[in-house]
Amino acid sequence: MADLQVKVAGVTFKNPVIPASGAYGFGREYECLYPLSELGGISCKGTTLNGQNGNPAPRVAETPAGMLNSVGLQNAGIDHFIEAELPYLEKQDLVVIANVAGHTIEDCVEIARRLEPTSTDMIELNISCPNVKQGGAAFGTSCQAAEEITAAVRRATTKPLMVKLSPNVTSITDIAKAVEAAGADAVSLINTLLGMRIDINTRRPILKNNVGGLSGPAVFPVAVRMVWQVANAVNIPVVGMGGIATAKDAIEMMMAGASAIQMGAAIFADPYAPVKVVRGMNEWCDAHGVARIADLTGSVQPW
Amino acid sequence: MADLQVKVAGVTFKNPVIPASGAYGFGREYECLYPLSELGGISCKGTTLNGQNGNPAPRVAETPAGMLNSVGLQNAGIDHFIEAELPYLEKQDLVVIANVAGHTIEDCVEIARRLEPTSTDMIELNISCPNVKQGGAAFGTSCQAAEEITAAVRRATTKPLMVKLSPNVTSITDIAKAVEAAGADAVSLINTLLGMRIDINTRRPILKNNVGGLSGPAVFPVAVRMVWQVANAVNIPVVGMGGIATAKDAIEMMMAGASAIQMGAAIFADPYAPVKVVRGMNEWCDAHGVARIADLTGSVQPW
Amino acid sequence: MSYVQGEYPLIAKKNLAKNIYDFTIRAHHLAALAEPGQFVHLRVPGFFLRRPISICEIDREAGTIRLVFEIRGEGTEALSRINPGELVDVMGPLGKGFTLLPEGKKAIMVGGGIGVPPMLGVASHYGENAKAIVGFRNAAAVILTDDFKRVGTSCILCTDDGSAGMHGFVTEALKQELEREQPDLICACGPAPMLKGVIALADQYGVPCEVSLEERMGCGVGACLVCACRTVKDGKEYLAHVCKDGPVFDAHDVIL
Amino acid sequence: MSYVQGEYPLIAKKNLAKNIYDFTIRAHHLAALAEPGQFVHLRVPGFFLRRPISICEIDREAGTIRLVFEIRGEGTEALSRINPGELVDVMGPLGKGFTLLPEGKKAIMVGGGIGVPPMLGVASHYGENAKAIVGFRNAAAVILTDDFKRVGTSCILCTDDGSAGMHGFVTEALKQELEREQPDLICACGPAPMLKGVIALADQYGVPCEVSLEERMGCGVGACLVCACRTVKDGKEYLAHVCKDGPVFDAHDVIL
Repeated sequence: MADLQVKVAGVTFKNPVIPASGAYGFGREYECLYPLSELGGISCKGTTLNGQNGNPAPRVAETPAGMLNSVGLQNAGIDHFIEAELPYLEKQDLVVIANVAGHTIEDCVEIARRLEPTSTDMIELNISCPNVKQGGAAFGTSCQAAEEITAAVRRATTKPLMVKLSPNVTSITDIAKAVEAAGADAVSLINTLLGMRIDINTRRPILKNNVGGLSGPAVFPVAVRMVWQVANAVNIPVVGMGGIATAKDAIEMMMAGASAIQMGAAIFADPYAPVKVVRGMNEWCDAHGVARIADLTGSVQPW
Repeated sequence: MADLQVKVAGVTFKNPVIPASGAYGFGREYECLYPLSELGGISCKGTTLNGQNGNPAPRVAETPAGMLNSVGLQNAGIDHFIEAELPYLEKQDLVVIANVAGHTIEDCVEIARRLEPTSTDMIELNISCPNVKQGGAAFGTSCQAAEEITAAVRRATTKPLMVKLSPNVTSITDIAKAVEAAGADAVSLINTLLGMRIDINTRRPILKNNVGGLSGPAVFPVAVRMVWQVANAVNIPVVGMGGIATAKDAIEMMMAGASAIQMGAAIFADPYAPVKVVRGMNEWCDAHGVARIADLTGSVQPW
Repeated sequence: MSYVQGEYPLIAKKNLAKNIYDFTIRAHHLAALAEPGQFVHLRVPGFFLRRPISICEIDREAGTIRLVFEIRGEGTEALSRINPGELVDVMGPLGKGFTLLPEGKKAIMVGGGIGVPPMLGVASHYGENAKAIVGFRNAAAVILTDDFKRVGTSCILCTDDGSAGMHGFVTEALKQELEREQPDLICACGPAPMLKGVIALADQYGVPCEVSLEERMGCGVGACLVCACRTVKDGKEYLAHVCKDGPVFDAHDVIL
Repeated sequence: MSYVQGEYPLIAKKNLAKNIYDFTIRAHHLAALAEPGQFVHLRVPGFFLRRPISICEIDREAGTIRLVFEIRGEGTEALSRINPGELVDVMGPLGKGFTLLPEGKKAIMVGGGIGVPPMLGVASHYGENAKAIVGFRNAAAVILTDDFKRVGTSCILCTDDGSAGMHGFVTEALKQELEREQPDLICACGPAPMLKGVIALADQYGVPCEVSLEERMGCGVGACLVCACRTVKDGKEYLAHVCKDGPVFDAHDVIL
């Protein structure tokens, strides 16, 4: 039994596996399969200040080895999160990461303020949602905007602050450095790649939003590359995600530079995927003489 | 039998299917399976001024529904292309597109000059190769650099000039508009997405170049999105590529805005893929009452 | 919320009509949990997303569920190629089924096309106290009419072209039935125009009505929120989710 | 350059040793074109890239080829699960094989591990005028020694741990043979250190030598240029391609 514990921005996770924001709700839908305490943490569904309905359906399209979604941050608002979801999650013995997705800097600051007195372990600031017009990815594709919003939320919270980055940029390392300079304690990446599918019979985009975010195994090599680049460019920890489906994928992502990993789309294919990854990582470590899984982080030796 | 003919930048292709640069050599390797004249055109292997060996092996890694390559523009130089390959291609009854991949603006200009008196039908200027350090993608990720190199080559050639764009940018429409303003007659997209895979047993990147370009069905939704965005942003034709494997994919790409399509990685899985796509597109048009395949271009109706 | 996920054997397979397949899967625990109107979420090798398929019949004693589905694309085509003896990756039962009224209450089941299969499981709850009104394009597309009779439910068959049963839509047959006698509940599944017609008639005759909806789905359990459908909640429009809040909704709550 | 691509039936399958599988595929035209040392490129359902597998034996009369391969990853693992009667998507024959000298000439085949199978096809050309020197990790990994005898070629078996045959590397056995008698050609396939040793001995004894290389491959026909290997051409280093310029190279041309 390897030591699976990892630390990200001062927060200890019992293992490196975290369901990603938007893919796992608040965990309730999976508790009949396994206790949430088997996971290292949970990144909760992205929360705006007042809640919103999101985009019209269809909001999902299948792609080769992946999927597009255009949910558009449907959520019940930060107060509902604090009153209705957090008390449940507090009892589950895993790290609770609140995902903050305001439309304006002011919204994000206010959400962070409301989270400040709560038991939330960590804030993940989403500056990369491709599916909302205001805010979302707009913050994540400019260094200056990314720095401003990060600095503002930084001032509003004493909680560990992780910023979730968009891959739809020319240089993700520049964005990562900007949010590091603005006081982020960690970065998480990658959010989804912007994509589109068309129903050739109706000649209509499958998604009512026309475009949506690509996730699933298809994007894994892009995610590994970006995590590797960012981990080599910043001094704060990186939480890696994007197409992880197996324990081997998770190990590859950690070797690229991730201190912990998030899983999203893979859970739709297999609801047990996160716990299988925890077990598989442990077995792999045992078989390969790795005593502490944290030692895998950034252990790739480039040519 | 539908009318499969399409026109791109004044050049008539008997059908919209073109093997992509780097995936098909100069066609010789497939002539024992079918005559090259079944294809609309061929985008030849990228050619530098003096030729080069490219990157060390391994240069390929498998990914979910795709592959990474890091060939790095191995080629025998422009003179060899003109003397040894072009005479063969001239006889094959398909549109011959020379792919120009210089390390400097001066190189690209010189290559274009040497192509000027030849039978080459069209020039595809590659400003997006992710696998070479000098030049390559460096030109393709800055509007100014893209505009400069396009303008310089434009002055050096009277041939139809198509510029091949990188998807590894924040705004591909801005790059497209820049090359249009500089005199490009068409754009082709997408080149590969930069990715990485690691062998977790050796803890080494699988590619000796560490990173490489992702292609194959995995990237198809990203390509469709970018073609749709670019086709709506510029007034020059778009040649679409990125993960096309079937006739339905090709039709989807045309509906998104492509006037013709290129195929790359799919040919490695099935060497007959390009001719199957030609036949499949014809059958689909017949089954759906489409008399002229060119009418599909940009026919998607967004919501 | 209680469901299972695992690989279960396909023990029987039939081709009921062109592109319509009938699977019987042995999954004791799943069958014990399932209620009519719920669905299962199937993984098809080579495809990333699961496919939601409504449950047609539940045999708790035999520990089996019956699924009748249509080939609509490459995923369901691949699903149809699975053979008896092979395993199918099933998640379920999922979602909310139809209300099952106490013994003696009467119900009408209305199904259109591939919306007919889920009505069979509900009909078997009511037996002879139910009446099924089922519609298909033409005689060649007709399925399951004998099965309704087997569970004791009389069945009015309609076809769009009149090649079998009544010539016309199920709504016409429903109107005739409602004129004659009003049941305690109408349950419906089918294309949106049919559901709209059914709901209008239910309103007109003051009969409670439940409809089963469909939408492109992700997780199947209410976590990913992709399968949104427009509903009314406390007088305000609310995007509910077919997989968890449905697939069966009170007719008054849905905006079609 | 002449090859075919199609789906051909797997007509026999054996498990020769742990993770080593033996496929016989019926593909008349392909078998008619194939030469020892060439390879085929197999598509495995669920995997994007084809897998290159060297041809072990060719039976032109029966119209079959024999492939002996090792499970190295998920792709070859999936390949090994294909059963007799099923079809395999094969492209081939591809690449350049070994030089086949005229009757009466003598050759030594040197194979290490999964480098042994391609040597069998070459050996069968020379029959008793060939000698095979084959090396494996241990007795459990030994394959094909009886097959060399069947084609008339005597076989010297070496194992790294001495659990079968000679204790030691194939290069030691080769040295002893070359001391005794020098053949007209040495043909070798195996890991790079083994090939280096064989080439050094061939040079020392002045015997022409050909080696078969491997590299991660893309198209398999020389179009995509991914499978580069370092060679010398006109005195200058040149990146040749295993799929088209090889897999068999003159030992003097390769840089290992």
